[in-house]
Amino acid sequence: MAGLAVRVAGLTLRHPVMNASGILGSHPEGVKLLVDAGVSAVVTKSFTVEPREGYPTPIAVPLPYGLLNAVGLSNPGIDGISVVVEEARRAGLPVVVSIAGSSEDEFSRLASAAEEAGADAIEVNLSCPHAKGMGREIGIEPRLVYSVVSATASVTRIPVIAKLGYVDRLVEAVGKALEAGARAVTLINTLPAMMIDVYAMKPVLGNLVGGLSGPAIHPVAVRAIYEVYREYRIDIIGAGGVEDWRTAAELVLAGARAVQVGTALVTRGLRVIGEIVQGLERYMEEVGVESIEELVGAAHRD
Amino acid sequence: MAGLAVRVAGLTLRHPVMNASGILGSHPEGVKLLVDAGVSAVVTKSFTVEPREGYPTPIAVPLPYGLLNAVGLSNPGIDGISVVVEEARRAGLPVVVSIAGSSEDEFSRLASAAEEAGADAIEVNLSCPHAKGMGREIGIEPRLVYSVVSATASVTRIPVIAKLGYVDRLVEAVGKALEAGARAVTLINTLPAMMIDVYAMKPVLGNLVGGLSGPAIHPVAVRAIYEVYREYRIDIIGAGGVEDWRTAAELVLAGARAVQVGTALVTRGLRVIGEIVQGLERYMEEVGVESIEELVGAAHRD
Amino acid sequence: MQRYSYHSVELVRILWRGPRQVMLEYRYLDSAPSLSPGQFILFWVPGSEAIPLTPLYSDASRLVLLVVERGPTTARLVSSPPRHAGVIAVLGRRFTYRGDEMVFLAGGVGVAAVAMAAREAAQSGVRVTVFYGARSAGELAPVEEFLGGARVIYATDDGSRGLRGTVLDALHASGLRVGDVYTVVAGPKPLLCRAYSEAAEAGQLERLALSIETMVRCGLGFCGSCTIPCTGMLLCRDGPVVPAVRLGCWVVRECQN
Amino acid sequence: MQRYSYHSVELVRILWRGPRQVMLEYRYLDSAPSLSPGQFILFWVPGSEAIPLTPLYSDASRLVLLVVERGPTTARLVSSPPRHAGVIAVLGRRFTYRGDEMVFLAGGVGVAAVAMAAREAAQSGVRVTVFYGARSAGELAPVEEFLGGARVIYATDDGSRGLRGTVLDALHASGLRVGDVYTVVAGPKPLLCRAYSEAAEAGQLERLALSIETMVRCGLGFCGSCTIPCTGMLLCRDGPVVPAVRLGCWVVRECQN
Repeated sequence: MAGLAVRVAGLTLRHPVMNASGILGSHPEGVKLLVDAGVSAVVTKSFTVEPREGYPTPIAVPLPYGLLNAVGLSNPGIDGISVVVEEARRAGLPVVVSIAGSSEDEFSRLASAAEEAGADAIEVNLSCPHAKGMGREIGIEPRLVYSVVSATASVTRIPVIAKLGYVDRLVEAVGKALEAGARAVTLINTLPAMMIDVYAMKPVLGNLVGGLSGPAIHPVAVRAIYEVYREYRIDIIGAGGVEDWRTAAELVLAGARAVQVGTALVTRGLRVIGEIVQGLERYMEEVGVESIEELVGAAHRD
Repeated sequence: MAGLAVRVAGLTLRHPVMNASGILGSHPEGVKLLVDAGVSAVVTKSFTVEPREGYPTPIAVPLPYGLLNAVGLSNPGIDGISVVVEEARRAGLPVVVSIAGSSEDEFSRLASAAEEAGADAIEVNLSCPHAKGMGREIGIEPRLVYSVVSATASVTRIPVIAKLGYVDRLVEAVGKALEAGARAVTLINTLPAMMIDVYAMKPVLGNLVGGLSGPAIHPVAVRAIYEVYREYRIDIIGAGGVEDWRTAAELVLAGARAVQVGTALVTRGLRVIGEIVQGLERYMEEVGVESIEELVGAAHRD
Repeated sequence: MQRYSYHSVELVRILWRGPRQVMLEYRYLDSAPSLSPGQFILFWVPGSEAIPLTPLYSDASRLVLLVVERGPTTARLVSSPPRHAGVIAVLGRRFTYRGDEMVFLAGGVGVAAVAMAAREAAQSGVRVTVFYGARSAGELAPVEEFLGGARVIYATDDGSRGLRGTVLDALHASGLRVGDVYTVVAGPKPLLCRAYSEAAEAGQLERLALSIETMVRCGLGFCGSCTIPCTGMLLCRDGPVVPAVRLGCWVVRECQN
Repeated sequence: MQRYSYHSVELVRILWRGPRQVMLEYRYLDSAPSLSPGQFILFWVPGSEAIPLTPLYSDASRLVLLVVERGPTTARLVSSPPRHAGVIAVLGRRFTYRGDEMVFLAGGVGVAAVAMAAREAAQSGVRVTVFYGARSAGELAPVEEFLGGARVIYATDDGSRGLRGTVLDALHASGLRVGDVYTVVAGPKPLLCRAYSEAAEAGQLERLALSIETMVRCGLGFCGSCTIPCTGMLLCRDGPVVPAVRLGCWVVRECQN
């Protein structure tokens, strides 16, 4: 599987497929399932400083083309980071700790705790609202992206990955993240969405509104990665509706060096990781490349 | 069908289902097909001042959950408005003329031409780029939304409808549109997207990137309408993945007084209008309301 | 194809009311999920939350639920079942047993957790006995029609119906110990613990399965809230009916022996 | 279920080359569309555009195309067919004829527009004759294997193969006039116009269909670019094979009589 080995965001991965934050990465048991599923790195649930129960149920609604969720950043808080990191390190896998703060200070604290716990990289969740921001997510404001990433990168030596949704000024936000010290970006997070049951005549999610993930958002993810890679030849981790080798390859061709699988782990099961890896191997043979790195951003060539 | 009659944006419609801009509304032949399909109003293709050929093919790619398109605003130009409007008026249907300019002046000219031609309302396409703007669409910048809608509304007495995509500052943009004289808003336009063929290793669209429509974007449309209606009790026309009575009703419950059908006219055929209308009638009987207006925004009630 | 789906449902009738319990019949308004025995749903009460429930019965037209009041959402369901609700399905792992004989020990609302399994086993030719217990006769829900012809033996704490005692007492009174034949137990934790203990002492853990309860939030296997303590299992993926041989650690933690 | 779909294809081989023509065989890399006679595809040449083509043949494994150089994209296809390409399908309206006998008049690349229809009719028991004409023998593509056993009569302008003359001359030489039996005509506009004229004079328009050509951009029926002048029809919805009885206005506009 040497051909699938890839370096991204300072991590050395035996293949490019990891889980997306929010899928099974909040407790050791879940991490073990991810390890057994064959991910090349473990991405944790987003940790906040204080423990969070999360939003009232329903927190996830299956749709024909994806998943609608409003989990509410349920997590055990900053003290829960180490036991999750340990489980991943025990399995010999790189671990990316996702952090979500409502202020720069919180991001700094979480970053330090993640580094102390032994994280190999930090993924900054910019899709949560900022206490002093004016938008639904930090990523909307490039200057907030700068200050949050800076607060994270300035207190730690491990690589910082900025995770963004498809915001209006995405390329600008990525530029700010890079200026502030980000080593890479993850694109994209969920799209703002909701569902109303027409008989009950009410929103189904406990939080009323939430995020859409899965196949429905894949074409948006492709474009986000393509547009950012066109502007910056940086390390991109692609996420958004990856469910098989083809959707994974599409993100790589757009410019991603690695991909995250979220919804498909839920709807298709844990075996999807192995299926994607095997499919990518066959694909690489068919198209005649020895290393997947030769394919990164290939769609940009004439 | 009295129960389905609705007033929106100054239009009196016998039922709430019309076509979305871009579907069949650029030539008299297409308008006739829309009329025969039973739409309650005809929405034209977006007219620009100069005729536009549009982007190179492929201009539309069918996906499992929707349509990816980059037509490039192909249209016969300002002189093509009247023959399209006449065809709709001949059929006795209200006609909404969609206009797309790259400057305020162009919007004003198009608005006047539309009014002169006998349009009943104008839909301002804010998802095209502005000559002096800095974003991929006018809608990204609330102040540009204001100036463009103002340029449109100030030269015409017929209702002006502002059509927006799901931009970061959507509620703010709607507020600006209203301040500038918009009578209603249409939510939402397509989502930015693209597709790369993994064998050809190239973007499929001639324009490389395009807009995603259809079922994939429906949950995003529901949220857009819900969030705007929560803030402003205004006339909203809902668009985004409407393909049957349930998806139409969902937008109404979120706050829309009427809906537009785009992709489904392509993927399911012209009969979809009648199916939605009949389905809504049955639904209203089942839930025991006499007028669809009783359901507008019902999801906001406790 | 799709593992998970959402379904709108409408109340057809209230089948039965007991003290702090209700049996409800809903119908699916569009498509219906295809539940196998052992599997469960998240039932969304608009205006309240979504709670995990194993249906007494579910097919293309009917959804029958037995609900006991345990918190605000179940209290709402019991006092004032909503006309319209939502179902997220299909959650959990299918449970199948195809030996000659099996027994179910169902304490209280635990009978809902095992009814479809009992029915399917009985209809497949397994000799099935369901021991169903509650505090008194008034709290025994009329579940027989959903058990597929299985034999039902009642037990009540106060003796007002069937044997005076627990379902475990009733099992013993019938001449059996836990693990003599394949046994599935659902109900309050002390019952699960005692059953485990009995099977363990007889060296018959492989003939026992317990219906576990945890908090359930997403129901789809990604949020981790339903982790069955100490086992590495997620209830919404691997349960709720879990073979006893996998529950040693859980028992040590959860049962005061 | 889905009316339209996108398919990746890979070049298998070049079957034949003629002057400014090529016959190509592609295979579908994932799923294949299900084309009926009369229907067409948009064929995307990466780096160039997507052009409308009626396949000579299309099934789950093979896609056979006859391409004539008419613009930059077809020139690219003819000179250097891409190893990988894309197909948008299924466009247009199915054409079926089930009488006893029918003829096809195919001028030049028009033979591609009618091959699948001829094949399907012949295999369904209709007595089919295909009159296939070109300027000279070298420009006649080897299409017989795709015509399902239909009788083929050739015509060349220079007489280098078959009758010296047009396919219309060949029809007459065989003793028939347009409209004596059901006739489908595909090829240059003058051929369509003459055929229409002949059928009209004989009062046999209902026994004639013409394969129309327009610009095609979206192919899916919403952009309006493929409007067949004067008829109210969209080629990608209603064509390309259109009954002559609907083409009266079109003929008046497009044919100089």
